[in-house]
Amino acid sequence: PTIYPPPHSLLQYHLYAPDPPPHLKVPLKPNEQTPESLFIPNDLREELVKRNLASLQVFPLGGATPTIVQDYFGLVPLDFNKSTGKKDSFQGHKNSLYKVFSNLDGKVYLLRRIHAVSITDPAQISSTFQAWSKVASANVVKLVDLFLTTKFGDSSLCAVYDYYPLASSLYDTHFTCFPLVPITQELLWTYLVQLTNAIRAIHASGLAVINLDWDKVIVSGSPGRVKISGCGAVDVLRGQEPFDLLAEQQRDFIKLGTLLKDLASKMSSKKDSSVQDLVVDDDFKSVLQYLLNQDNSKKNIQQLTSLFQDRIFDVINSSLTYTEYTEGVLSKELENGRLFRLMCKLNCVYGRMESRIDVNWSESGTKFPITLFYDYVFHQIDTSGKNVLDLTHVLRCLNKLDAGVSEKIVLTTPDEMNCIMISYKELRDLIDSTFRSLTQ
Amino acid sequence: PTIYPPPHSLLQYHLYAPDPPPHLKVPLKPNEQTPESLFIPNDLREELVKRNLASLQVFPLGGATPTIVQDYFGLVPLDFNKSTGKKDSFQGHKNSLYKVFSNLDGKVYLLRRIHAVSITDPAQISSTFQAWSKVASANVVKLVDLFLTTKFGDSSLCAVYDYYPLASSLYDTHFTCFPLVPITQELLWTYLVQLTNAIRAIHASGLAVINLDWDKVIVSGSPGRVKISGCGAVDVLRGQEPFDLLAEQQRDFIKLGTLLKDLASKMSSKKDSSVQDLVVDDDFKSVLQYLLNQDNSKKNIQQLTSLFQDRIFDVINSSLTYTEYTEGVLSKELENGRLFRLMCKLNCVYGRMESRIDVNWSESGTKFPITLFYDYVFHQIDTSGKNVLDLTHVLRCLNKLDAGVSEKIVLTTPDEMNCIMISYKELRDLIDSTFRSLTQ
Amino acid sequence: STSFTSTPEIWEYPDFVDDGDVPSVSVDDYGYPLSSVGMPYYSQKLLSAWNNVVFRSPGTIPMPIDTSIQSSAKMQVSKNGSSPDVKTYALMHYDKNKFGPRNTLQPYICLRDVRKRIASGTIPDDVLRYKPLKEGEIPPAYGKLQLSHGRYGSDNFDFQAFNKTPFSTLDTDGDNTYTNAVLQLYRFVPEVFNFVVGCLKNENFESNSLLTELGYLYDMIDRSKGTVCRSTNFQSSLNSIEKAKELGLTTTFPNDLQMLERLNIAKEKISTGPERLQRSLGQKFNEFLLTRLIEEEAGRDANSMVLKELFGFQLDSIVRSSSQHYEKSTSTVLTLTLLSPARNGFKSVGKRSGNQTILPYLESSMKRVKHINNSKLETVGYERTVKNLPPILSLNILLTDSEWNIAKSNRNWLAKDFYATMSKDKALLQPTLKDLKGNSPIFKYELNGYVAKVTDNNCESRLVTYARKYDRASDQFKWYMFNGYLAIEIEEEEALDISYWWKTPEMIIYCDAEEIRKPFFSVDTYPINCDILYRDHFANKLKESAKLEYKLLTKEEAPQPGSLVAIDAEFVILNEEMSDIDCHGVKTIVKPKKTALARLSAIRCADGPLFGVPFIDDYIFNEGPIENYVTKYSGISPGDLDLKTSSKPLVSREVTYRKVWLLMQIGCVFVGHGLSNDFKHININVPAAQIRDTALYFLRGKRYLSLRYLAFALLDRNIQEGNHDSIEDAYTALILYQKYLDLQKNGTLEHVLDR
Repeated sequence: PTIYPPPHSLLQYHLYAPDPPPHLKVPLKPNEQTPESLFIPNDLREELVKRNLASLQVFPLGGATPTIVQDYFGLVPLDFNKSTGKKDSFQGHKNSLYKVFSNLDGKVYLLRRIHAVSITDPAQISSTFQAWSKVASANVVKLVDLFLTTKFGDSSLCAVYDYYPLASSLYDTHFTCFPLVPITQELLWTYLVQLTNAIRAIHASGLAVINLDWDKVIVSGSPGRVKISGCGAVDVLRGQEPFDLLAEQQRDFIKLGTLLKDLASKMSSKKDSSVQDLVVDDDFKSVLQYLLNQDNSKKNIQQLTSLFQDRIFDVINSSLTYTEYTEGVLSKELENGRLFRLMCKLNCVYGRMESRIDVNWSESGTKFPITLFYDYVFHQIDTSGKNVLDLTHVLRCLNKLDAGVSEKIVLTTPDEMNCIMISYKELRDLIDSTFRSLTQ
Repeated sequence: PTIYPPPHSLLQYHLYAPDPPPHLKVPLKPNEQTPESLFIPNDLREELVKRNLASLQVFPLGGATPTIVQDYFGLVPLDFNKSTGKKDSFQGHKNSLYKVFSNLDGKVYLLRRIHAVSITDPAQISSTFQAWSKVASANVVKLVDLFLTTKFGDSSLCAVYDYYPLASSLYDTHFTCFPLVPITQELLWTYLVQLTNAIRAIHASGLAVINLDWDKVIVSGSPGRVKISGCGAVDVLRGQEPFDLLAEQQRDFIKLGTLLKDLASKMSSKKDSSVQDLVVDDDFKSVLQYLLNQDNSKKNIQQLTSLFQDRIFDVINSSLTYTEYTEGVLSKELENGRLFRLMCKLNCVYGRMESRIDVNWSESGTKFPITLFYDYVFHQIDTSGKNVLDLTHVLRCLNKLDAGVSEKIVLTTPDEMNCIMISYKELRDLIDSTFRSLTQ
Repeated sequence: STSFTSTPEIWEYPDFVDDGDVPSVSVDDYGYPLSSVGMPYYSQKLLSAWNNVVFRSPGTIPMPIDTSIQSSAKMQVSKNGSSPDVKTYALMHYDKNKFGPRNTLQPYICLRDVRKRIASGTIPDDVLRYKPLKEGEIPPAYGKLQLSHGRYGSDNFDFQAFNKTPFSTLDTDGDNTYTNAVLQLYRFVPEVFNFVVGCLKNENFESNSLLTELGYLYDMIDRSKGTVCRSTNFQSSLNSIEKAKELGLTTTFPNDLQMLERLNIAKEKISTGPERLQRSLGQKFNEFLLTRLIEEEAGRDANSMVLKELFGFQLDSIVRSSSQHYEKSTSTVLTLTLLSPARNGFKSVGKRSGNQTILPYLESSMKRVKHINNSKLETVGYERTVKNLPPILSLNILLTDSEWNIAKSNRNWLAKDFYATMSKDKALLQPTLKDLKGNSPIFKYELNGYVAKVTDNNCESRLVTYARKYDRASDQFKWYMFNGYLAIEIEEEEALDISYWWKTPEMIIYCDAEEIRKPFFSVDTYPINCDILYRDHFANKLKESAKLEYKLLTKEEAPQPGSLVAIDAEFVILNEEMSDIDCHGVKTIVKPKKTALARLSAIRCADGPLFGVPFIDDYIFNEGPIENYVTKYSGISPGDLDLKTSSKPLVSREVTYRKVWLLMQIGCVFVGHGLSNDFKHININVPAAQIRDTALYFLRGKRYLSLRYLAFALLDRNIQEGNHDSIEDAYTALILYQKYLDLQKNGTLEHVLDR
């Protein structure tokens, strides 16, 4: 499609699988489950759908945006950084952001265009790219490509980065995007740990962040995952000017301190408070003091880390826990996918018109267990004789069927006079072979 | 008046997006995409399927295994620890592992039974449970229940833990389970960091690990996620003997050192090598020396951590990266749950025994379109008359049904003499009302 | 007007849809995400959205698959002729009564709540209900009984709520509890009861004599008139018998029968084929018990054959092979195994098997013919014929589950009575007299009782006893059902109804119609040998250092009804209690501690020079392992009870028990402190009228006061300074009793108590 999403239709998330109204959320006993609890949590799903939408978004062509730039097409201008408008980040050059599709691998990337630059030495670009593309840290947005192009009608420097759909800058997250995320002591600690991790990787590669402020740090996901973005481009602009790496690295520490202090100061309504006045714990204050100390020009990651060792373990803990959480959700959804396929097969073999006269599907036939199993899974009654569809029952049965466990079940004929005993494994084989023979 | 194509039935929403770029696995060449790199890597899926099977497997009744123990049923003996057979872990008591289902919440847990104990004081159990159930760390397997039971025919102490399907002990992972995972310097560092994290949480709760060896540490997932398991039970066995917590905590450090040294020593073929002879880097050697130092009885987490600060960031890095990877995979599987729910509804109303004699389901009945639709979706044939199950056809039909679009389709009776024209919206309402009236 | 309609109609077309060029995808293509096909725009709630419901099934314990279905299933899975890979799953009988309507979501039961309810000790109102309220239900009277000891021991347990009959029940908290059902069964066979109890008139100190212990037990049951009894000593003797251990009859396991049998099978490592019939634990015990009793009877008096004549089936066994080989042997069996007519080699000709009663089963089991093809050429025929009709028929029933299904479908399967005669070396059985012809004597048999296994939905099982007793006063028979410590009187119709899915008879006793009407004689009918009260009967050689602290009774002092005897007993612990403890520290005693009598002292109470002088001070030897001597309380030290090392004069439990039993039987009145507990552990029920328990006289509210405290407070004496000594304790209790009588006479008892 040339336009996505179609202009007339916004997605109606609330119609998808609405969460029950809050007053209905009675405390459940441990054995009780609601339909919601069996699937991916709505907020996580919504977030992921939005990310997918953001990735897929296509704008009508027009204006000055070129169709193809180098290896990239389908440019969609992004404006989340516009509001702050600090133009000095790139030595006074105007800069724009685009979401692009890569011609190389079809994936989505972020392209930062620095307008109207004058670069003549190809080595300026290649050496910068070489250095930055090697930086590998979970807290630094990866630089994927760097080139100079005239496709925009000027000489533009383009830096291409991994794209994090819906990621917003630290500033936007806490101060402009609705709903605002309140700043907490815990968030500050986890930002500190992650940004230290980022700086560590950058410094270790013989580089400096240089552009470190709350517009250049993006929040890419929960719980409070942050990344330094936009690295590398400014290194090119610097050109052959004399450059003191160590001094820049020391400045990074101060910038980190400033960033954190600015965030911390927003926790209270006081303005321009000193470090001592901040409503943060003492450990954090001493970290800030260390970072902001102008007299210490020998700061290093080692020293810095020793000030908050304990907090690193907290980050590890929450990160490992979240990993297990997403893995858990994922396995649930993967199961649902498998089960859906399984149900497709089951439905394909079940209830066919021709089976109504086929002796194999009669009571004495080989396919009879399939009919009984379908009944057993989907047509349950409760003890009072009422029809019920218990999704947990369906999930249990189908999961066992899919895994082909050796557990046996008793399937009863409609007249309740006879039964068949069969294992899930045998059932699975039966359904599988029936399906194969049908579709061959 | 029909508009072609009806804009509202465009199937454009909730599509999966191209892979978000964090390159966990770099494909062959950027443009050479294997299906694995596009979609869920098969090993992850396989892993999850295996876990599903491991969780669901049941054991035929019989032998000396009781049917129900306290709140748990469906006991399946596990023997992955048998090979090592260190009987002294629980003060000489034999111990067995079972996979169990909980009657309280239906989930799967791991039950460790310590045979033939003599405990008479209830406080011994309740106080231990209180203390251990509060330990919250991503690297400690949570103690869920602790009780004494006679159900096994003796007086057995049972400790119930979270179950990690397919998790194997460190020892089994590296030395017995095929394929063997080779020990690397990186793995050793990540084990060190995670086990330190675990010990930190345990010591902070005023407890000691006591049973720390490579049989009691399990590998619960990639990348190299480890957890200390089996905690708590031995505390009960200790009973009212005088107990020196500090000394035990110091012993934990030495045990950690021994565990890591033993692993490291397997990296080369040399036997009984000293720390100096290990083929690990010097930083790791100094950590080992610190841990194994018998003369230092004032070891603490703070000091220990200062020896490998840098490595902690590596763990954070890999954990964050893995989280983003699973999130990325998850974003492709968002619709599975919805389709599963939809199919369940459809199958619940379709093919019921009572409908076979119900006039409503006959050719002239109001429910007849459901039968025809089921046929239309699942029992397609291709132009050569072969049965086919086209997944995209099923998805298209079900998605339109789910949304209830106004598109009309023709459903033909089995005798191919008559047909019905009906819109998805009408079908949707029909199935919805049928489902409601059935289950109310 | 040919084929065109005059009025223009609007034609409807299906929508032409362009969903794009989507290639078809196989359902097995797991690499194809389901979100590859998008959703259309929607403005209404999706059909896939779910209502606000709560699923309660997680954690539901699945109903175990019944063995009756399983066993026939293995036989019947047949290969389909056309394609060898495809199995046809044969239809098997579905018992709707048992499993309920098909595809029913099992209700969730929270085990934790059940435990809480049981721990609370509340007895349900309908605990004695023995008729199902709805189809398939197991009535509460047949259910699993709650633990009688719970958290605090069974002293406070309300046994009376479970038994409204005049007959005593047996508690369920000891060893081998499953045997109680069999013991109860024979207790209602008059000639068995009379013989076993009658044996008590003579002294017999043979160790581990089941005959003696059964005598004491039946005597106790008879005297207790409805109060709960325990078979502790019987079980302890059974536990000591090697043969019983070999057969797997003994167990200290407190759990259900199914579990026991499973453990047994696991131990024996028998491959149990689906159709192979295995005698149950109860049936094995039944056979063992009768055999043992007869052995013991013969051991005492080689000429005595009472039991053998009551039970013995004379068997002729003949082996015939086609190679003219012929063997014949004769033997006696005490229980007859009842098989289906088909298994006994009888083709049921013409008769619909569904209408049969037990009679063809019994008749064919008394003449069993079996042919086995050894090889292609040779067939061996086995023939077993019962040659007589003993007065008591003890039958072990062994039917497959499917055979039971047939039997249970006949309401009158369990015949209340029948007539039998021997004709041409073959037993003939008929429901009425007129169906029998011939010259041989005709016997009438009546159902005396039976033991049935009750199995729950969750496969736990237990044995219950149905007993039929002749009530002389009303000249009527009454039926009673015993389930552990629960007993009820039930209608005959109910007793004979075996159609319930959960109930399966295992042992049946038919008794000669005359025998069953005989009265039950208590031991008091006979002259009783009391010699042991007047002599020593040591088990070990008396060491020179041994100092006897008692003076034997003389015949002149012979105790009379009403004579006062002060006694005290000490115990050691063989096994500590077994309990469940949950994670919050809540404890439930599953099996109370097992004790053994270690010392018993009895003191003269008659005024005179010998007042307060002990006449019994027995130390009882114990050869089994003793877990705890509780020396502080018992005064018994390790080694004291060892035949080889002890410095004490040791006697056997049987000797001491007989002394106590004789004193009770004579009608002595026992004085002591905390006697009910002592008697419980000695395993004797002494009528309340014969007990003067000082612990009960000096109650503070509901709290018992210790002997030591009372001695200090009331008698100004310091006792139990070291370890307990039963002579001192018995004496102190005696003085305390006298003090009590004094205080009561003066009317100052209340005053003293309030002090």
